[in-house]
Amino acid sequence: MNTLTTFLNLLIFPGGLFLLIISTVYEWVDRKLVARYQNRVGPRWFQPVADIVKLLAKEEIIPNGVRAELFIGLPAVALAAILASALYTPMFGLQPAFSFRGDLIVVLYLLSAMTLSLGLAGANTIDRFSLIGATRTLTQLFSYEAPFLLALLGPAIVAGTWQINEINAYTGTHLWILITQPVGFLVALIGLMGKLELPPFDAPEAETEIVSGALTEYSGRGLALFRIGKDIELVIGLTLISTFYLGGLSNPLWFVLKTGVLLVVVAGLQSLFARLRIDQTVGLWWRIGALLALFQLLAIIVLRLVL
Amino acid sequence: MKIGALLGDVVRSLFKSPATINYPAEPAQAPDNLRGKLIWDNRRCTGCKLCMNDCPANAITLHIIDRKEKRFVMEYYENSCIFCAQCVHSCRSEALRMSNTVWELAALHQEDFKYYYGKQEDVKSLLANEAPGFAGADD
Amino acid sequence: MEDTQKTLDTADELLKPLGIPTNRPEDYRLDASVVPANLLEVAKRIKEAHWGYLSTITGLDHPEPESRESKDRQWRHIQDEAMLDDLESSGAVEILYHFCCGAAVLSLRLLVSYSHATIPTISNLFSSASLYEMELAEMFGVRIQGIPQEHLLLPEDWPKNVYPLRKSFHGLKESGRH
Amino acid sequence: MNHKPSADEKFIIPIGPQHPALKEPGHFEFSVDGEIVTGATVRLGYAHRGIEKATEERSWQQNAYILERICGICSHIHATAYTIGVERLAGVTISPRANTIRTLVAELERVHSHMLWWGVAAHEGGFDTLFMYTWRDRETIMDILENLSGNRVNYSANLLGGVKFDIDQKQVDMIRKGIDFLEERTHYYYQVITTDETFLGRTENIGTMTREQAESLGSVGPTARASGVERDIRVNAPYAAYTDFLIKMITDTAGDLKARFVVRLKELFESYRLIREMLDNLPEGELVVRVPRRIPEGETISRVEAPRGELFYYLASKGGDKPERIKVRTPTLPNWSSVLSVIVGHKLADVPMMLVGIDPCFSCNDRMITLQRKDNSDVWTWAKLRQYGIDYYK
Repeated sequence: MNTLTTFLNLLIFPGGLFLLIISTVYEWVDRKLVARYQNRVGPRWFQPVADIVKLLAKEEIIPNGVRAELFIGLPAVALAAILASALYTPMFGLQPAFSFRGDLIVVLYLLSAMTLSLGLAGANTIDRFSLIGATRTLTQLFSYEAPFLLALLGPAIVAGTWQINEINAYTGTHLWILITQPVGFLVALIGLMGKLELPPFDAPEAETEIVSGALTEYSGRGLALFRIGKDIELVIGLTLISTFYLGGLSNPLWFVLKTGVLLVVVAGLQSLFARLRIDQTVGLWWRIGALLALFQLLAIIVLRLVL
Repeated sequence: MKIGALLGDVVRSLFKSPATINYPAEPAQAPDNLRGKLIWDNRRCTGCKLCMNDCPANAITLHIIDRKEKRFVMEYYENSCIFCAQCVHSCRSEALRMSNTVWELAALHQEDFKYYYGKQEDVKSLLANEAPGFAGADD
Repeated sequence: MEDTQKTLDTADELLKPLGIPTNRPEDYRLDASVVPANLLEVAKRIKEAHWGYLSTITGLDHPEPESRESKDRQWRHIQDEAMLDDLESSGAVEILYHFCCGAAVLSLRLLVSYSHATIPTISNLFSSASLYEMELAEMFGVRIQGIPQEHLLLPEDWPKNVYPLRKSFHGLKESGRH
Repeated sequence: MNHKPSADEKFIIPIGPQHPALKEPGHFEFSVDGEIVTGATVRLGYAHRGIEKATEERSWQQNAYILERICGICSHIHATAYTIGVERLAGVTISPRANTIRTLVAELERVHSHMLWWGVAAHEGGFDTLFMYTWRDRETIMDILENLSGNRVNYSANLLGGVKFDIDQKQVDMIRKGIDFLEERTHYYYQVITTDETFLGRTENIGTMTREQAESLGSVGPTARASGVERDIRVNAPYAAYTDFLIKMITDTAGDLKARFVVRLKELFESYRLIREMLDNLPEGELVVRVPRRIPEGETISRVEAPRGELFYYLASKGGDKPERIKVRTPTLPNWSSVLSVIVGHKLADVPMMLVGIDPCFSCNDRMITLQRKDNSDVWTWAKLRQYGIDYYK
């Protein structure tokens, strides 16, 4: 792989620029859908871009009682982790830029690195709201990590490989895993919403309780980086679930269609429920989510032995 | 105990047009008896100053240039007016009413909210001798 | 309307044994003139009889001193000499305890002069009273024994013994604040 | 001030005056022993504008407008209490038509206030869609009020001696159409609030107040009626047109947060019925009767039922054109004392939702209640209060 194509991959196609564009488009679609569900007009198309540009232009204030290097470094780490994980997913329906055996585990690790750095960013300050936000983010991270991983392992076992683009090829040719493993799909979808802290699981940034949780102290560049990271995480989450459960992504049209439908469902779920208290989310997820995922795995293994 | 009691409404509103309008691009229609900006009719005014005394926000000052020829000037501060129409009801000669079209209160500086109602020459003469301590001069 | 009269009559019976002078300024109201000494006594009787609830406590400022002979309703019922001398020298604060039961309103009227404005608290009988008493203390300068003495509505740095709801108060500038 | 209390020492959790839950300035101090709240004080006064002092320097006509601005959502009921008192002092009886219009606007305002409240309560519980829908439907009632009076919020319908506007047939039909739509929506919301799992998780048997507690603490309005206390001034001491148009008092026995929601929603059905009844037989009569500029000497007490409970006005006049004294006691005040003493003994985690439960209106009552006070304190934020409670639940 000569340096030019890697350079191109890193910076232009599945890497930086393309991701920025597609994440703002998806954020806009998400906010517009939630608005329409709530019978509101919703933001104009360039609103997410405007937000990010405004934030980047703003001065970044470093509050005292905070370790400056961590305060500045963490948003960059978060964004880097997310951008790296994007390289291994079949972004826009095309082959992933890089692929090696076991890259599914690396992608999942990178995704949780993002939430981890968000939690650390909150814990780094002495402001009460972000301390509370940080503890809630980390509690939610631990409770959503395992079932989400199990839900993604289901199709991986069926496909017999840990490499995303091989799974992509497998799901492309076979029956949609959604039909064979519906429970897994449900657990994955709700796990994604828990990971992205979308309502009803938005206790870590409950606006009426703790202002904006771990991000309360952030402004300007740091906040912009975290916001972009969150949007890209949404896009990657949607691509992962559609590659695994909705019969793979072979061309851009399929990509847009499948992730679009998924986004409509996610936005609908967002506007349907009241915010669960953190103890309710964790209680719900460990009791129901984890068990369902385990049963799903058990069923697959048993079926494979029988068939 | 239902999960997501709002499901029907949420899905339906996806296809309904939004209830919000993007004002000011689309104008917001006001009802016909909206209490907007005060309008004074100097032909009917008798200079009794009832409106001035009853106004809870002291938004009206009535200057009497000449009582016999009924030449008055009303100084009206739209930014301190609270649009309660007490003056309209206190006025015995129906010289005041509130417009239902002018209600958008936005201006670049305070002076834009200060209106002088009355004939041109009265207003000019009032402003001409608007020397300090003028307020008491006309009574 | 007649059951309001009945409620007012029951209130009257309640107060008769204590020899409290009462009158009815309006058909739904009963005024009873009390003095600091028998205030707690009256309040306890009202509470035991479950006669309605304490709605609020109003303070009235009477700044002008009044000579004994004047027939004004203010001090007709007061006998003790020391109080009468006070009333001739300084103004007074009248405190009304309003109790409501259905449509009837019983108001206990209590007069204290500026110099001897200390009254007992009734908040251990009616717990919501402490709020109204705190406001009364702050706004009219009446010392109330038994409730914490600190600012309730006015900011912490409000100048000492400046009482805003007294007629003499016309704004902070004259009363010595910057 | 930030001294760390030792384990057995109780400590105070001060919250506010700006706290993200309620958008109005109130400062709470909960003294807590381990997990249970042992004492609660609320220090208000941040919205204290010295209104009672201001009324002593304004004429009787002007006072109606300053008293109307005590509270944003119940402005009409303040003006009604005031004008009824002044008319009684002046010995003026207003025409039945003006009386009915005044009561009609009071009921429309009750619908407006209750809808605003449960939208905000839903928002507090994180149920933003319900908040959006409720406030969208609330536009109907605000359009009705704007159409009638010419102003969306401070409708200033009252004048000394009557009302400012008349209601013609076109407006009657407009109100009727709006009320039908609102009634159908209230049925729908009643369904949602009493069945939605996530919402019940935040309201069922939280902040329960028994009937004795409610009575002895002097709580008023829907908060008291949710605990079974029969206190509704429209029924006990009917004023304005409530003597001819009778209202049924809605009570509940559960006394918890859900009961407070249910009582307020059922009250709305009662208000819709009353509004229709008033529209059906709107009596004749002129709008305003002349009231002298100088009100004869005397004093009176005017009690009305505001959306949040009993509103108490004491008016005294010395015969001038300015009042001698106007005392206002707003309904949220005793509700504060009743809820804060009920909070004592409750878990910390339920406190935020309970505070929203009484539909507090800070600007309505710039006062404070002191029940218990400890000297040492450790500074926590509102969020830490919530988190402290939530850890307890885990």
